[in-house]
Amino acid sequence: MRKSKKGMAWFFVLAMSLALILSGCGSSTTAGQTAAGNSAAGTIKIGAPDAATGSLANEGKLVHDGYTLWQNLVNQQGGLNVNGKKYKVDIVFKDDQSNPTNSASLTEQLYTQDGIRLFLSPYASPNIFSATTVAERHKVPMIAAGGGAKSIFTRGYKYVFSSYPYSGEYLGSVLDLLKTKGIKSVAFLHADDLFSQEADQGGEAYAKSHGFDVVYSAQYPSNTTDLTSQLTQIAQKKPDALIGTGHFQEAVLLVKESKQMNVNFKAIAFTVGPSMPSFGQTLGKDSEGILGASLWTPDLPYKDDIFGTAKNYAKLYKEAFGVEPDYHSAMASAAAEMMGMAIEKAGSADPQKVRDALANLGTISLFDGTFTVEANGSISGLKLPVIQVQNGQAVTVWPGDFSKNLKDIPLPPWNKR
Amino acid sequence: MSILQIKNLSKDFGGLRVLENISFSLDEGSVVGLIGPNGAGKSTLVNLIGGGDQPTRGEIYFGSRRLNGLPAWRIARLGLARTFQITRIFSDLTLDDNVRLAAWTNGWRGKNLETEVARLIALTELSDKTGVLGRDLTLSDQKRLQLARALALKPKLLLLDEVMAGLNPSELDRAIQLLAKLRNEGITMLVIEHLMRVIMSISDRVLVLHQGTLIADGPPAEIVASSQVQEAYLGRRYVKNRGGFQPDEPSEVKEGT
Amino acid sequence: MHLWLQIILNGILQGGILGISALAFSLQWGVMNLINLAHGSFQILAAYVAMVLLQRLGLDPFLAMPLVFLIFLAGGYLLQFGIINRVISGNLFMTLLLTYGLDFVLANFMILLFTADYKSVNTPYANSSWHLLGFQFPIVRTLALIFLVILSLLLWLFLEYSRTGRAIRATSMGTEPARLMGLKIPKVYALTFGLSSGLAAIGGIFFGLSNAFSPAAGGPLTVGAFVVTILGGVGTSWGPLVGGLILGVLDAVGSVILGPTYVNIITFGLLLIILILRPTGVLGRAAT
Amino acid sequence: MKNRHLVFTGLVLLIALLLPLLTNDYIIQVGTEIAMYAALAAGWNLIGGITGYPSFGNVTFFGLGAILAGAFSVNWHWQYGLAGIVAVLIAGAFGFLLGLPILRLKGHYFSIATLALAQATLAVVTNVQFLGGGRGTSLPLIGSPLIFYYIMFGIAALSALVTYLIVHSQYGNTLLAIKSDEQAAQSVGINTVLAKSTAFALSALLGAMVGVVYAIWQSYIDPPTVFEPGITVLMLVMTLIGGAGTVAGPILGAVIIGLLTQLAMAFSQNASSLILGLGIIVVVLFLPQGILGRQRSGKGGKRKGKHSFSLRG
Repeated sequence: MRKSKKGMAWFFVLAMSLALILSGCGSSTTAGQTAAGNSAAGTIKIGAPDAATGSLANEGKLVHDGYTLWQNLVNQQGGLNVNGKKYKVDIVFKDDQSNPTNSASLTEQLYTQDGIRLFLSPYASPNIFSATTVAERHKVPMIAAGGGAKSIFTRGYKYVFSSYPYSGEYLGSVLDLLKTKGIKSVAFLHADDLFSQEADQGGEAYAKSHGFDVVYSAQYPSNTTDLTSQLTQIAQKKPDALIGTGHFQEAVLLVKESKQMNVNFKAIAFTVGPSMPSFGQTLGKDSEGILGASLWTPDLPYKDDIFGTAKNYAKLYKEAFGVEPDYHSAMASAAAEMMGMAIEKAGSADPQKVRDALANLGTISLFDGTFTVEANGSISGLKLPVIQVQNGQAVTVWPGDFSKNLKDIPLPPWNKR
Repeated sequence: MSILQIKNLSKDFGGLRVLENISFSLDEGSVVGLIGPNGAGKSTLVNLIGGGDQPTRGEIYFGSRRLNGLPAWRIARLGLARTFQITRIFSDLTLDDNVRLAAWTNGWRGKNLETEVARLIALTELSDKTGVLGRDLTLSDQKRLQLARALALKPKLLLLDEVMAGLNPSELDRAIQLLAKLRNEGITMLVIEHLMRVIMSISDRVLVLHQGTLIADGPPAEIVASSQVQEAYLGRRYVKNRGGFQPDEPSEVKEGT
Repeated sequence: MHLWLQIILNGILQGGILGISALAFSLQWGVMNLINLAHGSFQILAAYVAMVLLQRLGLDPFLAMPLVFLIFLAGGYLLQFGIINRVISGNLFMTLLLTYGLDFVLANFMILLFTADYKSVNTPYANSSWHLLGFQFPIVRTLALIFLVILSLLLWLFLEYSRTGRAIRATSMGTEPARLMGLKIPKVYALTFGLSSGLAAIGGIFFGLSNAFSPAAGGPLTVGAFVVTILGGVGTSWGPLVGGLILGVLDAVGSVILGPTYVNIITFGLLLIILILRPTGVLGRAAT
Repeated sequence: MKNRHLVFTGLVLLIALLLPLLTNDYIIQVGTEIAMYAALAAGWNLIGGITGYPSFGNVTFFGLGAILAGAFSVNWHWQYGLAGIVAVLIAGAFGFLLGLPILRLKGHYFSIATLALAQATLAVVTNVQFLGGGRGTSLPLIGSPLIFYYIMFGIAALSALVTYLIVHSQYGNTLLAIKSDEQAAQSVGINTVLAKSTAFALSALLGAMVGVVYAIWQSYIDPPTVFEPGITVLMLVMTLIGGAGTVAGPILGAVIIGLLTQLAMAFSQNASSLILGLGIIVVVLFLPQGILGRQRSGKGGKRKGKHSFSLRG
């Protein structure tokens, strides 16, 4: 019994190792052939280690769909034009199970086993950190779509690019909007992860330098299930507005508990939450009037060759996936589009040439706006919109003329809704 | 010269008083029997002496050393070894490793270690069981293994908690001989035993525990004759069954577990 | 003063949510010496079931509660009878591992079934509260506390006075005595797991009413149940209530005095201290 | 028997050392991860498998190693090697000192205390900016994948060697005795507190060593990731599948789970986690003693007066 069990185990291990090594070696030869152009069969492969399961599965899916939409459109339109020849694109996804260590090993797997030399990032800053490390070691470009932590770009890496602005810039537009509505005092609450801390600090600094009175600021642990006592405390300070920087479920929690505790604000804004369709579904009418910092909305007046207008992007997305896109998907599509532009500009899928092309994109206009690719790979100049939940839908209320869409600021008290 | 002194020892479990104001002392080199009906507190007493539990009140001296508050392993290293009524052997170790570990812990090394282990295993008649895992030993082997393991501590005082239960008559005779031999080596022993034949044949003195108090203390013959003891303990059972208690009598539930 | 009273009240009401979530966990641990690492995912699954019943049939979660309870009772019974019983008498690691595997399967199964999107059980009263004596009593939290008290009482009566309850209690003292009493241990275990799955489902519905949830949200719930169970004492009917109240109030007060970022230090530091000083919990049986 | 083991060990060593020559960077990456988990599982095996204390918080030491090494090297500009050594020593001392009170707990209570330890440590790290706070710490990108493979492999080999030496010493028997019956161990003069705490400290040293290397290998330390309870669970799963208490068990377990994870991720996009979960359940039901573990013998398994729970707390 014991002998046979042991024997079976060793056989099992041997078989698995062989499978792995064979698949690894087998494709490493193709990798050798394709390394120069990465395009042997008229297809350019792009790798994306992205969460399909685990705690980031939700955002991972949005990013996945954003990448996929770009791929499908490019292929429908005949492919990328590389030196006059058309190449189809093929994005190879691998599920990193939301685990940063897996993000790295899958990037390695895609590089070595699948011979892939161009990458789009997983969602969330920790996963981007570890995946870009592998890309940097192999000197292949990776465009990050799902994390704007400044520290990703201050490491001196040469092969990391992004479609996201710095997290610290997220709240600027929201505060500009609040200023026009006569909001003077603000309470800040934020989660303890990298993104939330940076976004909050950027927001608080912006608020102070623009004449707001920051009456309360506190950090809570991610995934908290109760913030009633913080709201009770905040109510004592009677701030005009509440700005929450955290995760979706914490934004929902803050709205629920504000109402339960009957803590009223003239305005409530979050970095993550209101832009997602499930925010309105989850909170029903209690979500009405809540503001969300966003990176993109379908109403923005930008357009490009692949997706057309922002509105058209939303239409295409809805046709493909059955739901309205939110900014996670759009920014992912933009990242993929940057990759495509760089390949066409470089006239090659060679990773070094694509990297150089990315670094020299300069100021470009896509369906998500006009921005400049900086020397460290980050982007600047993107005008961030603000959305407001109206009838369960995210409506663009900033910048500029969109402010005429703004309703109910100051918000009616909870008991008058 | 007394080797063990118990002074006014009491033990409560929750609200239940299990031992009440026990005092006695053991002379060096003597063999003392400890008897009493099930639940009288015998195992609790042994457990307190061995450091497995702390008394609620009272003091324990081993030679001049006060044992209160000392951890069990320290007491063992002082030369006070014990066995357990419900056997406790190292089930993941072989029989000889059980003994070897005890001997090694107490300072035996190298060749001396192996010689001593072999001697103890032979002494407890377990030579044919070396290499058998502890968990695969029969109950009577486990009882003997506990004894061998305790002897590996080079003890001055041995607390034996029902080491003979479950032995057949010829095994019993050899066990009694073994205890006699240990006694000749100068080891003091406190022996808990249900088998009156054993107690009578090896003890210099017998202590009787009843409902947590010490009700008699004297030479075996005197104890058997004591009416108080007969009433409390022997009257019901010993008289009825002069051959001793049935070996298959269910072992008492250990207090405090 | 009013501020502090409201904060303590917040803590007490949060204690209700914490306690009701730990009720099942404590029962499983106390009776079967089983740590159910899939506990949180059971609750999330119940929240999804309540959500589906609400959206498809318009069934209010509180009306659906008996139904969900029965579904989970049956499911739990079968799960224990078919799978967990096979390993429960073996090594302690194995049950841990099994429930960990179950958790993995459940969480990923829910992703396939409901997507990874955040959902909530959204009723008109979910975000409302009663205003009494100048204090805010959020309806869901207040009901959670009331339910917790009632369920604890019912559980206590059941374990103390019913035949089945006494069988469960006898089994919790150890399998050997129970076997001697002629009890069929696998059945008692299956019943206990069924009952506690039902209780977990009730806790899950309350969680779904008070928070947004996704398939991955089970982990923190399991950890929370750990803490509450230890604080209150393993395997006592009133332990979850006491543990929940202690943790709720301490976190509420601590998060205001020190800041909410220190809540986890308070929670887990307290857990460690309690474990070291009094491992049987506040209501637990005295140390052996 | 001994010779066969020697030949086998030599063969494994040879394959592992030559692996990089035969294969590519991806296999090296997987090999590094497997070596990392083998070392972690071997560390867990010391306290969980051999001593019988089901730790659910060994990730504490992995995390501490990574966090402290990162903090020293970034904030105090220490050489990473020095920072790593100090971090490992601190983690070891932390394990020893915390072991003293925590190892008094048995069974589930010990599991939960160690889980709480990991969570409490994470909570402290999140609130101390020197340790990276909630933002984590970035480290410079140094070394090559090959170097990290050999370092991780070296640590795995070291932990196997440590396990081997312990298992074949009286100290190992001491730990096994504690696992069997702690009161009996005390009764033969074993200082159980010291023996257990030492085992916990050794476990901590190995875990921290892996953490130190992991941090510089990944070049970014994200506190929630390095204190993730799932890492402890993986150590436990690997050890149990391979065979708890054995020298080769944790390594075999790490290889199997490592390969299985990679294959699942390579061949299935959505169901890889589901497959892993089902795999665990199947192993528990059909391989409860692990592959290399000793079979539970029929005799003596049930003794009167004893619970059938082997580790009831």
